[in-house]
Amino acid sequence: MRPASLSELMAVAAAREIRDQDVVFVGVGLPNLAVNLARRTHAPDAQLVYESGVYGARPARQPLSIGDPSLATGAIQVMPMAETFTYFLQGGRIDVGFLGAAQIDRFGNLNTTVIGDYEKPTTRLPGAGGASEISWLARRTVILLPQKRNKFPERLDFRTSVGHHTGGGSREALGSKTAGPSRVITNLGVYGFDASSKEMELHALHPGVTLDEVRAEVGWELRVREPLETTEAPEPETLRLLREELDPKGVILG
Amino acid sequence: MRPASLSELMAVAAAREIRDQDVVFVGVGLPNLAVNLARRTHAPDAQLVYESGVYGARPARQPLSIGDPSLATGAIQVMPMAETFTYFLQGGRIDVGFLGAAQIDRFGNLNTTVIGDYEKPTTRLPGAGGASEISWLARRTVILLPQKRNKFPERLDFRTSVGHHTGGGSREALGSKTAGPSRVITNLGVYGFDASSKEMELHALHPGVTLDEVRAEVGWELRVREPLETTEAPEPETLRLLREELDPKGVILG
Amino acid sequence: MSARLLSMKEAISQYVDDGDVVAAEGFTHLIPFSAGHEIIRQRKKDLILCRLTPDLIYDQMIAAGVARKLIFGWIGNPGVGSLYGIRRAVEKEQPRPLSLEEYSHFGLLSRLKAGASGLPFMHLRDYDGTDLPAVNGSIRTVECPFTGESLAAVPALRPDVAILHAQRADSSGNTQVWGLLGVQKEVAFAAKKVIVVVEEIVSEDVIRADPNRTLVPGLVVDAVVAEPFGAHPSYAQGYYDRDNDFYLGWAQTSRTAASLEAYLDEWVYGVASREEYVEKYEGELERRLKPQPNLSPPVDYGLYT
Amino acid sequence: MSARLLSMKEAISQYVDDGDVVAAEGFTHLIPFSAGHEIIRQRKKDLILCRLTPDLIYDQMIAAGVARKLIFGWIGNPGVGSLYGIRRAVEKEQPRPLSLEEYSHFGLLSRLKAGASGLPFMHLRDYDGTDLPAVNGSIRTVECPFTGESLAAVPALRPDVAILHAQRADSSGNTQVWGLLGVQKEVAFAAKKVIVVVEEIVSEDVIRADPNRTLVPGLVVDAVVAEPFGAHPSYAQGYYDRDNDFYLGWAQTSRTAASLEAYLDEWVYGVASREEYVEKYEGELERRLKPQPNLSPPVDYGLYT
Repeated sequence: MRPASLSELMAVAAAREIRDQDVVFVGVGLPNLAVNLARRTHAPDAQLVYESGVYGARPARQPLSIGDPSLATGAIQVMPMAETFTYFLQGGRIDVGFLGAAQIDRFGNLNTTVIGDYEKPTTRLPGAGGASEISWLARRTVILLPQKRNKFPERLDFRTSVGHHTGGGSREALGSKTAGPSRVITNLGVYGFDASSKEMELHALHPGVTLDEVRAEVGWELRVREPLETTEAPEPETLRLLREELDPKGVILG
Repeated sequence: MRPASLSELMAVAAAREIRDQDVVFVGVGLPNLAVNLARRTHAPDAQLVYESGVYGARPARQPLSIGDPSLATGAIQVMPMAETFTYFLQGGRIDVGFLGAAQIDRFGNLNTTVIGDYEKPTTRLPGAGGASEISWLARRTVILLPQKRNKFPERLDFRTSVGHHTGGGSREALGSKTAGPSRVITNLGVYGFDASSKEMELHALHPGVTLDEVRAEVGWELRVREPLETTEAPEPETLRLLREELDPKGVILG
Repeated sequence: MSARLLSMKEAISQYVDDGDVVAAEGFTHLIPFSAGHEIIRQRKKDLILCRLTPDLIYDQMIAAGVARKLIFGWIGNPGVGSLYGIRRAVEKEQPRPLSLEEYSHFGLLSRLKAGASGLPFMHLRDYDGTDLPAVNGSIRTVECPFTGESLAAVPALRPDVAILHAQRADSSGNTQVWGLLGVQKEVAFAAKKVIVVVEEIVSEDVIRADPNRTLVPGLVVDAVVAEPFGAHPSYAQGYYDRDNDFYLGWAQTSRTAASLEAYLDEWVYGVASREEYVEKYEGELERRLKPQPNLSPPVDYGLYT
Repeated sequence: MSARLLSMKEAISQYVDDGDVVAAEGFTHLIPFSAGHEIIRQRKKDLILCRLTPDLIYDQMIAAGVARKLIFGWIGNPGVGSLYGIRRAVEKEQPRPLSLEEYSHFGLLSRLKAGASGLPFMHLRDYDGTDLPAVNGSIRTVECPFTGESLAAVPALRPDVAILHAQRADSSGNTQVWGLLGVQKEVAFAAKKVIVVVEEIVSEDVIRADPNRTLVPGLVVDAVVAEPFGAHPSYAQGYYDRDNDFYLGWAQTSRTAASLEAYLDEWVYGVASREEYVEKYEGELERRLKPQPNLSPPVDYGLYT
C-alpha cells in the first residue's frame, strides 16, 4: 500500500482530535471526512451536528454542501437553524468545532472576511458564516488549513473569529467560557498552543516534511515544541477506509 | 321561542365584538362560544388562536380546556407555545383577546391573583396565566365576567393585568402600542370606556335589567353613557344556533 | 451521552434528589403523572416545582408534601376551577408551607427559553403597569441598545431535572411528539438532567424515518421509561383521550385534605407502579379513552444516493 | 388575511417594489430561484437583499443589477468556492456598487428572530474580540440585568417582503415544509409581506391532516404561487435533488461578467416563466434529479368526538 499523502495525513490527524462521544459541529469536506473516519475507528459514538439544522445524519452519499438532501433523509433530527445555534452551540452542547480560514495568526485568530482593506478589499472572502460563534462557543476548536506564508501572516487583515486573542488570559478576559483553538492541522504539520502564552507551537511534522519547509510558510518567528515529533503514520486499515470507503472517488483528498 | 337568558345575551353581546377576519386569542367556555357564534353569523373568517399553540382549530366536540386533543386533530397549525406568544401575540397579530377576572376596576385593570393580602391571601386565585400579556399585547380586549359588587371594587387587591391603568393617556405613557379594553360584558349589561378619561361607562342594559340593579353591583360611582341603550335581542336564528348547535347540552350557558 | 432505558422507580431514584428544581412539563397534553406519582411514593422532599400550569399533578405532589416552593404561571384545574391541594398549602400551610414565585405563561416560558439557549435572560413585552414585578424580584427590565425602550426581562431557568411524557422514543432517547407541544423542547434543553416517559419504545429506524418530528435527541436525555397510559388522567394524542371526568371529579376529590389523601392512599401509595395503576382500572382506561384512529398522510423525504 | 393564488408575474409585480428590503430565504434547501428570476425579468432596482447565505440566486440578481445593498452572513458557493457576481460588485463596482452589511449566521438569524417576535433586538453570545462590531454599527452590546454580563445585541430585521419556497400549501397559504427548515418560519413572521412559492397546491384537508407539519399559516402569507421545480438548481426534499452539477458549473459560468450575462440572457431573460425554464430543459430535470420515494410512516392524531 502506498504511504499516506499529505492530505491523507491531514485527515488522519484531524480524526485523532475527535474523542468518543464528542458532539462535533462540522462542515463538509475534510472535517466531515475526519469525523466519519473517527466514527469508523476509535470514536464510534461521536455525533455530528450540521449548522443547517441536522443532528445524527446518516447520508447515503458524500454531501457536497452542509445543506444536502441526503443529510435530512434518515437523520435523527432536523430542526430550525435557530435551534442549532441557540440550543446546541450557545447552549454549550458542542464539544468540538472545525474551522477553516484564509488567514490565521499566532494566537489562532482567524480571517475569513477580506484580504486588503475592509472597505476596498483586493479579495472579498465569504465572511463569518458560523465561524465567529463556533470559535467562541464550541468547547474547543480544531483549525484545518493549507500551509502558505500568506495564510500565516504576522497580522490578520481582519479578525473574523477570535481564537486566543492576544494570548495569555486575554480570551478568558473577554468573557469566554470555552477553551478556544486546541489544534491547527495543515498539510505540513500539527500545531498546539502553549498552555500559558497561548501562542501556536509546532508539535509534529508530517513524515518527509522539514522544519525549514514549515518556517518558510509561516509569517512570524515560529515556536517549536521540543522534542519535535513526526506525525504518526496511519494504520493500513485506516488508509483503506479513507481510500476505499470514505472518499473512494478522491473528491476530498485529491 | 323563549326569550334570551342573561347568559345567552352575554354570549351574543360578546359575539358582536368580533369583526370578520379578526384573529382572536381565546380561551374555552363563553369566549369560545362567542367566537364560534360570530363565525356562524357575521364573521365567518374570524380565526381562533389558542395559547396552547393551536391555530385554525376545528374541534369535533366542545373542548373542556384549551389543551383538548380535539383542538389539535384537524387544526391548521399546532406549534410550540413559545411561538404563539412571540410570533402571534407579541408579534402584533392578535386583533382581539378575551379575558375574565375575579376583580375589575373602573379603568379595566384586572385581578386574577389574590383576594386579600398578597403574602397572606384569604383566597389564592390562579394568577396571570396568559392574561397580563394578552391585556398588554392584543390590539383590543373584551372582558367577560359576572356582575357582583365584590368583583367591581373601588380598588383591586392586586393588579395582574393592566387595562387603562389610571385612565387618560396613562396606558400609552407606559409604552403600550395597543388600545386596551374596549368592552366589558356582564350578565347585566355592556360597558365601554370613555374616549378621553378611559373610565368604564355603562352603554346598555340587558332587557329586563334596571340601572339600580347594576349600580348595586358596582363598587364605585358608575358613569352611564346617555342615551342608555338596551342590549339588542338576538335574532331567533342566533338563539337557535346557540341552543341547538353550539351548546346543545347547555354546558356553558346553563 | 445517550439515554438508558430504566424503570420509573430507577429513573426517579437516580435522577431526582431532595431539594432539586424539578420541571414536569406538558401543557394539558402529555403531563407525566406516572413520574409524579413515583416521586410521591419515594417521598422526595423540599423540591422546587416548576410548571406553566401546576395542574392536578402538582396538586397531588404538593398535597403529598414533596415540595417547598412552586414556580408557575397559572394555578388551576382548566375549565373546572381551583386546585385545592395547592390552595391549602398557600392559604393554610397544609401539609406544609409552600412559597410561590409567579410569572405569566409568557414569562415562565421565556425563562425556560433563556435556559435552553445558554442566555442569562430573555426579554419580553409584559408586566408594565402590573403588580407582578413588585412581588417578584426576578421580573426586571432591560433597555434596548437600539431604540432605548424598556422591556421586561426574566432570568434563565435551568431546572435540575425535567420530566417529559412523549408518544415514543427509541432506547437512546431520541424522542418524537405530536399534537400540542407546550414548552417540552425548551424545558428539555434547559434542564441539567432529563427523564422521558413514553407510550412506546420504537426502533431508531422509526425515528429516522421522520426526522422533522423529533422533539429532542437522545443527546439531551438521561433516562427513558416506557409506561403506557403514563400520562393519565392527562392524555397522549392518538393514544388516549384526556380523562375529563377525572378532571371534573377532582374538584370534589381534592376539596378536603382527607379526601385528597384517601385518593393518594388508594391510587398512588396503594400501587407499586403505573402498570398496577392501569391494571387497577381493569381495562376501563382502554375502553373509555381510546380514540378512533386518524392517521396523518405520509410525506416523501426521498432517497438521495 | 389569507393568501391569494397568483402567477409569479403578478406576485412579484404586486408585492416587490423598487427599494424594498427583500429576503428570499431557504438554507441550501428550497431557495426560491424562480422568484429571483422574475425579479430580474421585471428589472426591479435598488433592492436591499438579505440572506444568511446569498448563494447563486443573489449572485444572479446582483449581477443583473437589481440590488444596492446586501445583508448577509456568508457569501459563497457552498462546497465550490466564490460567488463571482457578488465579488465583481464589491471589488469592482460592476455592474454597480454594492454596499455590504455583514453578520454571522447566528447574528442574522437573531435579527430575523427579533423581527418575528415583535422585539426590538435579540442578544447572543458572539463577536467578542472580533473586528465585526467595528465595521457594523448594528452589532452592539446589552447588559444582563441579572448577572451583569455583556452580550452582543443585534436589531430586529423586518423585511418588506419575504419569499419562501415550500413543498406544498393550500390556496389560503397554509404552508407545509419538511427536510431542512432554515430560517423560513422566522423570516415569514418577520416580514411585512410574504410570497410563498410551492411545488404543489393541496386541499386544506391535507394541511389539517398533519397540523404539526405546518410552517406558517395563511394568516401571514399574501400570495401563493404554484411553480413545480421553482427552486431549481436548489432542491425540494422528496421532489427533486439539488443540482450539484449546476452549482459546480457556476464557478465557470459566473467567472466573467460576460459569461454570467450570457447565462441570464438565455435562462432568465430568455424565458417568460418557470414553466418555460423547465420546458427548456426538455425533461432533463425530471430524469436527472427525481429521487426514489422514501415515505415517512404516518402518526395517529386520533379522532376525538
